[in-house]
Amino acid sequence: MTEKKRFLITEEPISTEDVIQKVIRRECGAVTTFMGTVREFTQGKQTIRLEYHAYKSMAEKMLAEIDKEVSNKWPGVTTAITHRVGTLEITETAVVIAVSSPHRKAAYEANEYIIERIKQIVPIWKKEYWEDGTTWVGDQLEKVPYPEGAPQKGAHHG
Amino acid sequence: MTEKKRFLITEEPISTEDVIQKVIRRECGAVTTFMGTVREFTQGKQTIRLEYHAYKSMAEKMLAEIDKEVSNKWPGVTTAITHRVGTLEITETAVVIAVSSPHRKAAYEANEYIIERIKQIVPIWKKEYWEDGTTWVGDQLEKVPYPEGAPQKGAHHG
Amino acid sequence: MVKVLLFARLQEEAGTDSLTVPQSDMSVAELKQWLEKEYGLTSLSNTMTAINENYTDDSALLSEGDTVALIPPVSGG
Amino acid sequence: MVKVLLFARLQEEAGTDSLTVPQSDMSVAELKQWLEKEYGLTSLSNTMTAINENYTDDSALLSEGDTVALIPPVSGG
Repeated sequence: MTEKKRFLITEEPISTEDVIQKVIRRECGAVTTFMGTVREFTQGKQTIRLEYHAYKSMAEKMLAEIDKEVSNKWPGVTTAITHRVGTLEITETAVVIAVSSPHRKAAYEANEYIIERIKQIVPIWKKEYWEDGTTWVGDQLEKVPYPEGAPQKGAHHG
Repeated sequence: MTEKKRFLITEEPISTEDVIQKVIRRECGAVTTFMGTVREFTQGKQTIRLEYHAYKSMAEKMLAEIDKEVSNKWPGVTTAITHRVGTLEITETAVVIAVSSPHRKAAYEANEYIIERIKQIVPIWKKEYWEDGTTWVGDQLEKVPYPEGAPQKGAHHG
Repeated sequence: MVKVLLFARLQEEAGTDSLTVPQSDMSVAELKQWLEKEYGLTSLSNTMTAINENYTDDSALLSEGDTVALIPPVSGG
Repeated sequence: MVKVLLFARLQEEAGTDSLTVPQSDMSVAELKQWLEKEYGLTSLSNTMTAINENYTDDSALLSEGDTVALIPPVSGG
């Protein structure tokens, strides 16, 4: 059952192939995938490992919301997104986004749109473990509390 | 041995996972892949199957040339490209392009650049089998004989 | 009564992932002020809020039985 | 002597994937004219050419032992 969910938060390692299979269709000529992997160095600073936390039920719901946005912008595109939570080591995959489309332009554009939106509105948090401590990524920055496009009270999401 | 070649023309079905593994590195945070799959309908016309032919040795060489172009334009990016030849059925994968990069923007841009360049300069030909005949794709069109950027005599490729 | 869910830094500050607030007759802004005072949570003005898994804003009024999630800047992907 | 490789439509037109041309003292353009005459190949002016796997143009001169590939519009991907 779980394997068939197109929008999934999971504690298990992600199989890119499984995510791809969810979007393969006879009418598609192009499939793009994005994998976010754990990078060892960020601006010269060494990451030991990462920890991802999620508000699981809402995160899956927001991934489905992003899919709706994508379907409006790029009709005919199908998406599947799996995001992992828990502890991840260097080179492990945190997120896989697969997009299929009859033509390639939409497959690239929609895929990039999805990762941007995930970073804006999906309730998932990354904790970096450095040699000398930890950081909740994002939280240390001054950010606009409501990024553009975050659903507002009374909008169609309410 | 063959599995490790980053630029490969093969008659075997392509494992996307294998191509991805060739570009995974500790310094990367982003991996994009593109899969070109056999689409059943093109402008309302039904494809029964496809046949890809290649000038294998030169095609692999041109894929490596594209990699050099990519490394110049997006330093720090690693690529792997496998293109299948022979008979392909609907939904089968003709090409897989994997690009890894420390950051995602370059991974998307370089990946899209590669598929565009493959369609310009790599000696591979697609024959469409329709219900009522066959077409060598591309050849029926009036095309500029030398697409922009095809290496010229005396250039560094000569 | 409303249920409050805490994540990431806020979870660590509070030492728990959820709280129960006995009353519901207030706005999100008032709830945030109350949590800052009672639990020493910080930077709540910079925190997104969802009521029953829908993003909302500080002027929203709570209802009995709501689940309110305080959502620090997200960093998935 | 030069070896000529044919692909896709040209391979079907010629009924073979390669030809041997006894002389090499000519340009790519002259080779193309000769092939059109001798083998009935068509649209060669619209065909890219590679000598020893490097793209070249119609003015290039052939050398003894070269492998010349006639490359119709490609359609990989």
